[in-house]
This record gives sequence, structure tokens and C-alpha cells, in this order.
Amino acid sequence: MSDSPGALEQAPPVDGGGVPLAVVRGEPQFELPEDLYIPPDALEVFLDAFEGPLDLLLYLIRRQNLDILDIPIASITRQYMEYVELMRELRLELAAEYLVMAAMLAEIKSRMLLPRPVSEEEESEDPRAELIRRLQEYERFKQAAEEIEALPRLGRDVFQAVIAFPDRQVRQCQPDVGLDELMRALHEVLRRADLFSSHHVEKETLSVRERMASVLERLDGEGFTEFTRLFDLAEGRMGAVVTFIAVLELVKESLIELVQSDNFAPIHVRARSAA
Amino acid sequence: MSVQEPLKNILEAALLAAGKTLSLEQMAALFAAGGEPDKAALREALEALRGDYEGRGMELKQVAGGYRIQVRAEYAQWVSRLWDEKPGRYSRALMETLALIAYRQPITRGEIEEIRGVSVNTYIIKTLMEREWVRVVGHRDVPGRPALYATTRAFLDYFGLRSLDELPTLAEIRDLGEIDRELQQQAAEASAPRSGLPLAGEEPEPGLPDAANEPPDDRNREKQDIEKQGAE
Amino acid sequence: MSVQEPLKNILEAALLAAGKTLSLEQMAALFAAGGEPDKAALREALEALRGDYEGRGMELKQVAGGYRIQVRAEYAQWVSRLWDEKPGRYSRALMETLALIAYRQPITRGEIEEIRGVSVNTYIIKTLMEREWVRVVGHRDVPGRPALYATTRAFLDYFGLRSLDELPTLAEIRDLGEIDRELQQQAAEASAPRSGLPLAGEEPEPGLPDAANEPPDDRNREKQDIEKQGAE
Repeated sequence: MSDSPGALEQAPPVDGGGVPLAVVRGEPQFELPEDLYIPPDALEVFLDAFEGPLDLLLYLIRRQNLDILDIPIASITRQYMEYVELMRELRLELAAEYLVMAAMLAEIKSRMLLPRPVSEEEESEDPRAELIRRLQEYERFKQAAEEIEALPRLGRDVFQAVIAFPDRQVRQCQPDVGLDELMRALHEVLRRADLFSSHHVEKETLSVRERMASVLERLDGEGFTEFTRLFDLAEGRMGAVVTFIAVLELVKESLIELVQSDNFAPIHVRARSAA
Repeated sequence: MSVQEPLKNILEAALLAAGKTLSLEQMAALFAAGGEPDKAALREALEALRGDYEGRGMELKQVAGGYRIQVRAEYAQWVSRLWDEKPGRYSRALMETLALIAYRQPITRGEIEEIRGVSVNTYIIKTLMEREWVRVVGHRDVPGRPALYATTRAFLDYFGLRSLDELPTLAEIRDLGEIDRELQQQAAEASAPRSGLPLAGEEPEPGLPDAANEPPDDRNREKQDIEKQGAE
Repeated sequence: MSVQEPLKNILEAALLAAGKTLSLEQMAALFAAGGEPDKAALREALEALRGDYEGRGMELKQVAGGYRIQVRAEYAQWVSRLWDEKPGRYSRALMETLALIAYRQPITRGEIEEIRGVSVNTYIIKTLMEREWVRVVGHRDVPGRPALYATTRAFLDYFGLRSLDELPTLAEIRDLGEIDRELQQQAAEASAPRSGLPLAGEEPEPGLPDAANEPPDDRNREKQDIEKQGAE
């Protein structure tokens, strides 16, 4: 193979031998590896096997047992172009990335043909360096993907153990509620109903409301109850006042009725709804 | 104890992986044609397995279709908790209904609806009654005789109150609204300059309190809860 | 040891009945409030369980989400006969995308494409998200605000890993400056008969500057990826 730029760069002159084609791990190679050239019909087989231009390049390099650093850029470029050409011939949808890579390879090749200014070695980066970086970077993740693929997987290599549970009981748990949540809910509903401005709500004491409920509950469905039995002497004067206000409020809301059969006769109370 | 260890282990592995009853035929079919153990060998291995499980959390049970490994009944009470329904959150509608019953009792459903401006789902009242936070204390004497709802002692106990008087006053609730607004403003300001990315494994930020009032999608919540538990 | 038999058996029954990974928190939640064993007790019981399973058909495995009981891999060949359908393979494109997300998280689709050298099919991202191996953890603050992807706990559990640290180590790479130096020295070699330069395929010298240039999530390995690849 007359790969003069690649050979020029990679082949140190070795005594008695002519020019080696490449140096692999420090060993000069004088003969072409048999699989260096991939026949086009074989390429077809690999058509779907490559994950993009980097993958294809890696394949071409590895087929020659070369290190990434030893890329014989001219021959690799030629092989790459053949692949791309084949894809075109087969009118396969060629991802734009392949063409971008082709252009990049061509550029590297042309730059390597140019003589390198010896004085400015620091500044003139080898044109292959960026390509090599990308190949290395891609290769490590390609390999990582293979290793992840090989990890034991649930359902393929290991199986979750599960046994029957005939005595299963279903319990329901109830949500926890904080008082602050309740207050926020009330705040929201009152704000919407614009009840903050209502004196009617504002001045009510809750103990009266509570007592209204308990009086009502005691009366519900019982027929008449003697008024005095609604009071619990143990609660004292305040208790009596609260009950009394509660009864008045219940009367006002038409929830109970008071009945007195005669003057000074005992007052009876009953729930209106019980009638 | 002449049972071949591999056979016993293979059967154990298969029964555990299957998670259901396997017949002797199914067990024999695990082996390459020609290499199937006969039924006597299978039974012997299963018998050994049954013995291994003495005093363990599981047992080998022979049922009509074959054999299965199952949880020992004596551990059911603990294991059952795995399926305890994760408590969700109550909807805003429920919380508002409860608050109105607490502050305006005795109150009918119609009156609650009037204040809230929307109808109250029967399910909400049912939930509150089942929770024993709310009871019917009578009926209003109007057409339809609607039930009058009031809160219960259990309601007070749950919220740590001795009486309804200990509930915050409406004035305090109004202030609460203002505090909320301030907090939200602060939160909004605090989040504005934040650009740090959540790290892998971190949960997304919890929503603002108002978002939590939305009716929950229980399935999602359950998942979140589990994830959160796992992350702790 | 002194492990309470009931505790060990309860955990065994729960792990087997759950049929999935349970966290220590979930295990503690099996017990009535106030009676939960502490984490040390749970770990001790699990350790005892692990010992019990030596030489059995199953094993106790610790993964990111907690613990699970699984069938030992050595019995997979028999167990897999229980199912006709074999688990499908994932494409290389999907696995490479997953690998990049796992090692480089959080990462955008554009960044994945840059390294792979080809565009990433939307279908791949969708599959990874549906599988719940990958999730969006944020957006990069650049035009278009591309989503940042990261792996999930489910990903770790599925591959039997406790944390990302347990992923296979990434191959070491040489940085650009060093590559260039080597290339130039190679060129210089053309005129010099011999050199002690580290050539491709040799062990990297300790203390080479490239180690310091590695991103923090990359773990270096001694193994040479190049030899492995070349041997294929």
C-alpha cells in the first residue's frame, strides 16, 4: 500500500528491511494484515452494525490491530470513504454525521501532507489529535455499555423471589391532618365567601355552637324534654349561660321549639324536625 | 438426607421465581429432556425442602395444583402491612367542609354548599362520618329534613383540643392567610436566584403548601411516598 | 447469633411476599409504631438471613433501593425454562446512551450526541424513561433549556447495584495535550532509532498528568481497554 504520508510518519527506518508499513506497539509491521481491506459486500453486512462514524472508524482501526495513536490516516480515510460510497450506492439513508466525518478525515489527511514547521512545534497540534480524543472518548463509553449489558439483570440472569401470601389482610390507613391545614381550608373558604366582613360570623363563640350541637343531639327523636334537664349544674354559671344562649340560638334558627302548656308550668323542648 | 442438593435448590429456586404453584410435571420440565428426575425424586426433594422451612418465615404447601411456597400464617400480621394503603391527603373540598362544620355547627349540607359555592360530594360527608369526626345531631325542619352535622369528641381529641373554643378565632385565621401570603412571597423570592441543579437521587422540591391542597392522585402519591421512604 | 428468630422470620416472610426490593424503612414500617426494630437490629437479622441462604437456591442481595431475595444466578438456567419468552435485548445505541447517562449524569441529549458522534433517537430516550431507568432532573441553562438526564434507583436495582460507584470502571483515556505530545514524539522517532517512550498498549505510567484532568465521575482503571478491544 502506497500510503506515503502515514508510512512516512509511522515508520522509523529499520536497518536491512526497507520501510515498514506501520508500527504496532513498537513493532514495525512489514506486511499488510490480511483483513486490512474490507470487501464491499462484507460492508453491507455491517451496515446496521455501526453506531455512527466514530464506531465505524474504531472498527477500521481495530481490524488492523492498531492503537488509536497509530492511525494510518490515509488508508483509514480511503476505507471510510469506500464505506460511505457504498452506502450511497445502496441508496441507504446516510446520516449526515458520516459525511461530516468524511470531510474531517479529508482535512486531516491534507494537513498531514503539508510539511510541518519545525520551529513552531508547540503551536502546531497534530491534526489527528482531536480525532483521537473523540475516538478514545467514544470507545470508553462503548465499552462501558458492553459492560453494563453484561451485568446480571433482573429477569434475565437473576430472578426476584416471590411467594404466595394467602392470609393477606387489607387495612386502610387514614390521612393525617394538621390543625393548620384545617385552618387554611377555612381561611380559603371564608375568603371566597367573603365572610370575614360578616359580623354575624365574627361574634359567635364556638362554645355556643358546640352546645347547640349537643343540645340538638340530645333532643333529636326523643319527643319533649324538660327544659331544665338541658342544664348540667356541675358546669356552673358559665355552663348554664352557654346552654341558655345555645337554646335561644336554636329557637332563632327554628331548630327547636319550646312549649309551655300553662303559665309557670314546666317548659318543654323538642327538636322541630322530630315533630 | 440423600437428596441431591442441586435438585432441592433447583426446585426451591423455581418455586421462588415462579411465585405460584408448580405441578410435579412443571418441575420435571425444568430439566433437559432425558435428564428429568422422576416423581419420587421430586417428592423426596420437596419433602426435604419442607423440613428446611420448619421454623422459618415461609412454608412449603401442597395444594391441588402441586406445590407452592407461602408465608407462614403466624407472620401474616406483619407482612400484611406491606399492603397497607398509604394514606393520601384529604381533598381541599373535604377540609373546607370539615372546617365549616366545626365553626358553623350544627349545619346542613345545603348550608355548607351555600358558603362554599359548590355542591358537597356525598363521599366527603361519608368519609368524615366514617372517620368519626362528624356526626348527625338532628334534622332541620324544612322540606327534605336535611341532616344537621356537628363535630364529635373524636374530632377534638384528634386535633388535641379540649373544646371548640380552643380552635383559632376567625381573626387569627385571617392573619394566617396573610402569613401564608408572606411565606409564599418569600419562597418565590428565594427560588428565583436558585439555579443549582438537583443532584442525582434527589427528590424534586416539594410544592408550595397550596399545591398540597389539590385533590390527590393516590397512585402517584403512593409512589412518591415509597421513593421518599427509600431515600431516607 | 442472638438475632431474634421472629424478627428474622418476619423479614424473610415480608421480603418473599413483597416480591421486590424493600428498604430498611419499609421493613421497620412492618412493626407497630413504637415497636420498630432499629436499623442495627434489622441489619443484624438480614445478615443472619444472608448466612442462612448459603448453599441454597436463593440469596439475599443488597441493591440501591434496599434488600431483596433473589434466585441464585447459578440456577437461572433451570428457572428460565419456566417462561417461554426470553427477555429482549436492548440495542447498542440504547445501551451506549444509557452508559453515557449513567457515567456522565446529569447530561443533555446534545452532550450524548457529541460523544457518540451520532444523533440520539427520541425513541431511545423514551424507552429509557418508560423503563424508569432514566429521568429528567433539570434543564441546562443554555438556549433551548435542554433536559438533563440522570439514572434512577430503579436502574441500579435492575442491574443489581447498590450505587453508581459499583458501575464498571471507565477506561482511562489520555488527554489531548498528551496525545499531541505522543504523536509528535512518534514523528520524532522517525529520525531516531529507539526511544523509551510509552507506546500504545503499555501500562500508563503512574502520576501522568491525565489522571488529574479526568472529570471527577470517571474512575480510572489499570486495565487497558485497547488490549481488550484488539483481542476481539
